[in-house]
Amino acid sequence: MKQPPVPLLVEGRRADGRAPDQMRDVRISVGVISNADGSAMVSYGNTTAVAAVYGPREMHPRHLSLPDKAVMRVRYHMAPFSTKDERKNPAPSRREIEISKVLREALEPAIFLEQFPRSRIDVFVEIVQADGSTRVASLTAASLALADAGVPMRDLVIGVSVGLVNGVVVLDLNGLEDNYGEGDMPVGYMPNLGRITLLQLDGAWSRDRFAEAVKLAVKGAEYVYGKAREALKAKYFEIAEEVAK
Amino acid sequence: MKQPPVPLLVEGRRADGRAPDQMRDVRISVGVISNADGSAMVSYGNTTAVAAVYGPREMHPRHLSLPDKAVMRVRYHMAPFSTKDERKNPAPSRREIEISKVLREALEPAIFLEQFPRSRIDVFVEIVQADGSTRVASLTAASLALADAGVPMRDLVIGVSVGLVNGVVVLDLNGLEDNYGEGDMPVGYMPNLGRITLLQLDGAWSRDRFAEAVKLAVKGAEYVYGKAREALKAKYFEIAEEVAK
Amino acid sequence: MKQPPVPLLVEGRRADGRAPDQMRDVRISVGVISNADGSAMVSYGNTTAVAAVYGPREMHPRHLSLPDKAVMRVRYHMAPFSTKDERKNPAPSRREIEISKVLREALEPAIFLEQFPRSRIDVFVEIVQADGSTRVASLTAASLALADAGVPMRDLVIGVSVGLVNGVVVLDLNGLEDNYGEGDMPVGYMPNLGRITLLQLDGAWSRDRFAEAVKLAVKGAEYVYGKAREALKAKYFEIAEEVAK
Amino acid sequence: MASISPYGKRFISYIRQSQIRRLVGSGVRIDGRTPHQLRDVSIRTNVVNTADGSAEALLGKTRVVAGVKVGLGQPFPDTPDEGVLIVNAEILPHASPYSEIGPPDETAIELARVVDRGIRHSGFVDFKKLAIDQNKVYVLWVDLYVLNDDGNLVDAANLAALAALRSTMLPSAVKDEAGVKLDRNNKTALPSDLSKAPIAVSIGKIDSRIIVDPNLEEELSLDGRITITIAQDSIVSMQKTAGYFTEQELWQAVDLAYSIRDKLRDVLLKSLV
Amino acid sequence: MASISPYGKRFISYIRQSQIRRLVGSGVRIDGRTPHQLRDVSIRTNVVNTADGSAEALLGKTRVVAGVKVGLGQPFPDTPDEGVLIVNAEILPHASPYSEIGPPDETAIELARVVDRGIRHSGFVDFKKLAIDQNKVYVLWVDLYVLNDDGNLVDAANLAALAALRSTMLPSAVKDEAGVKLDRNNKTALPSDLSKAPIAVSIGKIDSRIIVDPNLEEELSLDGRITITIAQDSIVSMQKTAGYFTEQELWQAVDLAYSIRDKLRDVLLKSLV
Amino acid sequence: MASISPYGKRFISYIRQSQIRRLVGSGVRIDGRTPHQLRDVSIRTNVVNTADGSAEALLGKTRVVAGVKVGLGQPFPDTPDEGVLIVNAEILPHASPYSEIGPPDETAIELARVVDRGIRHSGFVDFKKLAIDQNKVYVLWVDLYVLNDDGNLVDAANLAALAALRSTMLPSAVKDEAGVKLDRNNKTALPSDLSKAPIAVSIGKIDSRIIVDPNLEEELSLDGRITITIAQDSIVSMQKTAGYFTEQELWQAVDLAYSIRDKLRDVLLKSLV
Repeated sequence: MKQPPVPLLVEGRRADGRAPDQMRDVRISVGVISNADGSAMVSYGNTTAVAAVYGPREMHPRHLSLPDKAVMRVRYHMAPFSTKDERKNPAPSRREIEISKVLREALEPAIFLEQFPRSRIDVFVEIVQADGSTRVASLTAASLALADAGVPMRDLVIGVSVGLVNGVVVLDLNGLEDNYGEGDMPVGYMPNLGRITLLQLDGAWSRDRFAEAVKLAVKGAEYVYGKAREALKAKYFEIAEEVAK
Repeated sequence: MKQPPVPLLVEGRRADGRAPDQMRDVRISVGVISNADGSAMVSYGNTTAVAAVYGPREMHPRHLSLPDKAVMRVRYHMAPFSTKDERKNPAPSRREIEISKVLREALEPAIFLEQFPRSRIDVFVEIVQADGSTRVASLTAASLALADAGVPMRDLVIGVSVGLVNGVVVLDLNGLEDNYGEGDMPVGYMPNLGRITLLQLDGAWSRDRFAEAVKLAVKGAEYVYGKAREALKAKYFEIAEEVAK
Repeated sequence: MKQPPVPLLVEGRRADGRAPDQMRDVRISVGVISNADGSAMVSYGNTTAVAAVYGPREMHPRHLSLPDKAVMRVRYHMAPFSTKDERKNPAPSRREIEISKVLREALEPAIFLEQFPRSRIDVFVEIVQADGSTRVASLTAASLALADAGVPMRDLVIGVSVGLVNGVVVLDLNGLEDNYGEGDMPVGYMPNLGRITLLQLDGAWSRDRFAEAVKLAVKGAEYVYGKAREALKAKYFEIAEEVAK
Repeated sequence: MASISPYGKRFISYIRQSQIRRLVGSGVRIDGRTPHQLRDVSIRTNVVNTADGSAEALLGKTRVVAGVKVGLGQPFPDTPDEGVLIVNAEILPHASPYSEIGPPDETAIELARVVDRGIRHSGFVDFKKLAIDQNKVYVLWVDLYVLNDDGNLVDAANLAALAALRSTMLPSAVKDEAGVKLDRNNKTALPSDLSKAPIAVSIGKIDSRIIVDPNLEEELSLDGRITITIAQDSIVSMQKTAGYFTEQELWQAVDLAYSIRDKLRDVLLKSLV
Repeated sequence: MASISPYGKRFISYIRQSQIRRLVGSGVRIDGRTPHQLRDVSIRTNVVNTADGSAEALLGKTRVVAGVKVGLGQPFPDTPDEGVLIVNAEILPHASPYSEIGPPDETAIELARVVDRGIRHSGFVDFKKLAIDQNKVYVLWVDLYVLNDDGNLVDAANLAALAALRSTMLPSAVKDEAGVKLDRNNKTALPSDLSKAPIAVSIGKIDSRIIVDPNLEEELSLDGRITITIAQDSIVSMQKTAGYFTEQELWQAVDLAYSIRDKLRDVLLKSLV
Repeated sequence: MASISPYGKRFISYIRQSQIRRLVGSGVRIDGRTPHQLRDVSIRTNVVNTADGSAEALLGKTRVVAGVKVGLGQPFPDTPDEGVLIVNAEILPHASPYSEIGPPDETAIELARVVDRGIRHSGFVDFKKLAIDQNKVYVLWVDLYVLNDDGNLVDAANLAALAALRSTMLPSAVKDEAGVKLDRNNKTALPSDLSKAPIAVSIGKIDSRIIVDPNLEEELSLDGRITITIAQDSIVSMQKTAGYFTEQELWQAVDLAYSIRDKLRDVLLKSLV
C-alpha cells in the first residue's frame, strides 16, 4: 500500500478540511465559448473542465451517419499543463479514450437522439486543471453544454465521485484521495428521473459499502444539480437582460 | 554464418526427425469462426494460422471500389504471443505488410473477382503460433476460408515452403531451419491447374537446386491438398448431418 | 552566439567568394518528370528542389472540394539524404508542414483557381540537396512546374532569400550563412506585378536593414526570373523542334 | 490517434430488436435461455505453445484467446517493489462483420482496461513477488484476442485472462555483468492465488427485466448493461457500458452478479485441475 | 502524418464577404471599429494552478490560454549552454465549427512556430540561465490552447505566451547520485527581460486598405495578411500568411505595426503589475 | 498504420490493354521493342553531394535516385559482428498520377525489401568490415527515391542502390571518452565486391509469352510478373508479384533472367569506371 504524504482522514476530517459527505467548492458557468452552440465550465475545487457542443449538424463522411438517429461523438482530453508535476503528453492516452466512451454512454440516455436522424452532435471536454474527479466534472460540464445548446434532453446528467478512504465512504475525491485511497467510484446521475448513467468502480468494496456509496453519490449529485440549475438560470437572466436592453 | 543450437541434418534426418521431403503434421479445420462467411484453421506442426473471410460485401468508401470486379483485401498479422522469446509488437511491421501483399497476389489468380463488381472480399489471417512457414500456412488457410465462404474459385491455392539446409533441399521449414538454413522458398500452388501463384526466395540457390526445390514444393502442395480436401469434406458432411437431423 | 567554422565575410567577400548581392549559380530545367502534368528542377548552388504538378484533377473525397474554385494542395519535403551529416527522418517534421503552408499561400495569389471549381491542383516539391534557401528554391520550382502544366497564372512567383551576415545584408543564403548568420528573410515575388506573396523573417532587423533587404530580394528575384524565362523558352523550343521533326 | 468516441457502428433491425425485447418481457430469450441462464462456458489452458501462459474461453459462440508473454522492465514509480501488468485487447477483424482493422478502438481499449482493473485490485497475482531488483521487475503482457464476437466479451476475456495467468510459467531472471536476462529453459509457476480470482459478470436490462450473459443481438437491444467484477466477498470493479440503471435495478444486478460469479468460478476452477 | 497543405476548410458567404470589404473601403468595419483600432484586449496571469506559469489572453472574443510546464532535458547540440524552448499549439475542437480533432494541423503548427521564433530571437527569456550542467538544461514547454477562435490567433497567443512565461516559477534543480530532479516546492522566477518582450502584430489588407487585428470574418475576406513581431526597436519575426503585399503596402504595414506594438505592450505591462 | 493490402489503385483502359496483349502475341510491343529487349538503361553516380553515396538509374522513363547515408548503431543480436543495412523506398507523389502522399505503402515496402534481400544475400557489401567494436557498427541507410514511375521499379531501384553503395565513402569512426563519432572529413571507400553484385531482372508474361523489363502499361496488362535476382551463378532472391507461372514458364523466366542479367551487369560496370 502506498503511503500518502499527509494523513487522508483525521478525526472525521479530510486532508483539505472537508467532512466525508462534503463536496469541494462547486463553480459553474454556462456559455463560456462564444463560437460553440453550447458550452460550460465546471470546477470541483481545483479540478476544472470546459465543455463545448456543436450540433446537431451534418455528418461527414455520410456512410457513418445513422438513418434513425443522431450520432453522438464525445471527446475527453486533458491539457498538457493540467496535471501536477510533469507535462502530460497531448496524444490521447488509452485512459482518455476509455473515458470518452464512458462519457458518451452516460450522456446518450439523456438525449432525444431520434429527433435528429443522419446528423451528429459533438461534445468536446477539456480538462484544464486536474485534481481528481475529472471525468465526473466533465460529465456535468458536458450535460450543461448540451442544455445550453438547446439539445432536447430528458434530464441533466450530473457527475460526482465517491471514494473509500481509510475505510470511510467520502464524496468528491480530490487528487490526493484518488492516488492514495482504497477505492474510487465515479457516478453519473439524472436527478429528476433517478437514473444512473455512469458507474465505474475500482478498489475493494463490500456490498454494504457500495450501497452506502451509491446513496452518497445521489446526495452529492442532487447538491450539484442545485448549482447547475442556478448557473443555467443565471445565463437565462443574462440573455433576458440583454434582450431587455 | 550463424551456428544452430543443434545440428540441422544428421544422416539424412532433420532435427525434428523428419526426412528432407516430409511435411510436419498437417491439421486443418474449416468453419472455425461462426460469424465469418468462411473460415479455416491450418497447422503445419507448431505453426498455426487462422483465416476468416467476409464478403463479397459492399465497398466503403465507394470511390475505392472497381467498376468491373471485386477488390480483394488481405491482411496477414502475427499475434503478440505467437513468437518464441519476446512479445511481438502488435503494430504491423514492414514484413507483415509485404506478406499481406504477396498473399493477396497469390489468391487473386484463383478468384472470379469479375463476378462481383463494386464489392470487396476481405481475407484476414492471424498467426497464432509461429514456428516457420507462417505465410504458406496462411495461404492454405485463406484459400480454404474462401472456399468455405462459397466464393467462386478456379482452384484452391496451397502453400508450402522449401528450404536449403546443409546443401540439401528440404520441405516445410520449421523455425529452427528458417533461422539457420541457407535458403528459404515459400511457394503457392494450384494443384489442379498446375499454376504457381506465390513464389519468393532468398539465400543462394544454383539453378539446379532451384529446379529441385520447385519439384519438391509441388509434391508437398499435392500432399497438403489431400488434407485440405478431407477437411472440406468433413465440413460438408457435418452440415449434411445437421440438415439430416 | 554560435561561432562559424570559417569567417562569413572577409573584405566584402562571402565564404564562398560571392559579393553580398550575388546569387549562387542558378540552374533551372523544366519538364524533368515525364509522368507529371508539369515539372521543374531548380538549383541555387548546392540546393536542389524538384517540383511536380498534377491537375487540375478530380477531388477525392468530394466533400473537401470547393464549389467556386480549385483546392490547391502543396507538399514540401526533404529527402533523407538531402542534409549534411545525419540522415533526416523521412516523416514530415513540423518545419516541413509549416513550409508547405507558406508555399501554398505564396502560390495561391498567382493562380486563377476560380477557373476550376470542385477540382484540385497538387504541387509536390522534394528537396534533393539542401544547402540553405530550400524553401525559396522550392517556390521557384513549383511556380515553373505550374507554368509547365499550363495552369493559368497571373505571373510567375520567384523565390529568393536575403540574410543578415556580420551586419551586412546578403542575397541567397547558403547553409553556412543560414546557420551562423544573424537573420534570414525568404521572399516570394511576382516580377511583373510587383507583389510579395511569401515573406518570412527571423533574427533581429532594424527597419532600415529590413527595407534594404526587401530591395535586394526584389533585385535577386528579377535576376532569377531571367533564368526562369530562359528555361521555359528552352522547353518550348525543344517541343517546337520535336514537332518539326 | 483519434480519441473521439464512438468508432464504427453496429446494427440490428428494428423487427429483430422488438422480438428480442418482447421475448425477454415474457421470461424467455431469443436463444431459448431463461433470464438468469448462462450460455455454455468452457475454458482450456495451454492452447498456444509459444506463449508463457495461454487459455481459450468459450461463452456460447463468443471465443477469446488470452496469451501471456513475460518480459522485463522498470517498475512504475509509485510501486517500485512490484511487477507490471499490461493488458491489451484486439478484437480481430475475424470476429464479426463490424470489426475493423487498425489499432485497438474504444471497445477493445475498454475491454482491456476493465479486465486489467479486476486483476489489479483483486490480489489474484502477487505482484510483490515479481520484483527482481531495484530497477528491474517482471512485466506480464496479457494479450486478449477476440476470435469470434457473439456478445459479452468482457466475461469471456476475463476468464481467459485468469486461466492464462494461472497457467503462466515465469522464466527465471539471470543476472550477469551485462544486466538481467530471461532464461526460458528454466521456469516456475507465476505466483497467483485462485481464491482471489476476480470474476467479471455482465448483466443486461430490458425494460426492468435483468438478464445475464447477453449475446450480441441482445446487447444491441438492451436498455442497460453493466459489468460487475467480484473477488472473494468484494466488488473490485464495475463498468456501466450502456443505457441506465435505477438504484433498485442496481441492487438486483449486484445480487445476481454474486450468484453468477459462483457458477463462473466453478467452471474456472474445474478447467484448472 | 499527412504533411500536405491545406487541411480542413473555412467558409464565408459571398454576400457577407462583399459587405465586409465594402465597409472597409469606406473606412469602417463590420464590428464598428476603425481600420487601425484593436478589439478589447485583456490578459490575466496564473489562471491554471497546475502549471508552472500560465495566462489567458482575450482579444475581442478570441480566447487563448497559455500554460508553461518546466521539465529537464538535454540541450540542442549547437547551443550546449542554453535551455530549451518548445512551443506547441492546440486549436481545441471547442474553438470554432471548423476545428477538427487530431494532432495539430498546419494552422496550429504555424501558430506555435511564429510565437516560438519571436520569443527565441528577442532575448525575452535568458536561455543561458537555464543551463544546469554539461548535459542537463531546463526545458520550457509552452502550450498554447485556443478555446475560442474569432480571428487573429497569433497576436492573442503571443501575449498569452509572454504573460505565462513572465509568471513562470522555475522549480529548483536538485542533484543527487541518481541524477538531476526538479523540486516543485522550491521555486524562483524564470529569468526574463520585459523590455525585450516580442510583440506580434497582425495586419490585414483589403484592396489597398490596411487594418489591424482582423476578426475571423475579416480574415476570410482579406487580400493579404502578415504578422510582424517587434522587440525593442527591431523586427524579430515576420510571417505573411495570406494573399500578397506590394512593397509600398509592406512599408505601411511595418509602420503601423510599430505603433500598435506600443499599445499591446502597454496592455501586457499593466497585466503584469 | 493500416496493413491491409492493397492500397490505392491503378487503371488501364480495356481497349489499351487488349492492344498491348495482342501486340505481344504477335511478337512486338507497344513501345516498339522486341519481347526480350530492355529499354535504354543508364546509371550515373555521385548525383547528390550531401549523401555519402548516391546514384541515379534510368530505365526508359523510369527514374530512381538512391542515396546512402552512413550512421552508427547497434548490431542485430544474431549478427553481432556485422554492420547493418536499412533499405527504404519512397515512391514520390511526383512519380505518377497514382502515387499518394503518406508513409511508404505496400508497393514501396516490397520494393525496398526485395532490393534489400538481394544485397543481403549476395555478399556484395562486406558487412563484417562494418563492425566498429562490441556494441557499435556502421549503419547503411539506403533511400530509394522513385521520381518517375514508368514500370519495372525493382530493376531500376536495384541498379541505383548498387551504384550508390559502390560510390559510398565511409566516414571514419573516431572514438573518444564520450563514445564513437563519425568524421565526415575523413572517408574511405565502402568495402564491396562488384563481382558479387546482385542484379534484379523482372520478367512479365502475357498468355504464355515471356517479356523483359515491362513498362507501366504493360505491368497493368500482364498475366504474370516475377523478379529474379542473380549474383554470380546463384539465384539470391525471387519475388512473384502478379498473376501466375506454370513450372514450364518459370524455367523459361529463369533462363531469360540469366541472360538479361549479363546485359544489366555490363551497364552497371561501365557506369562505375
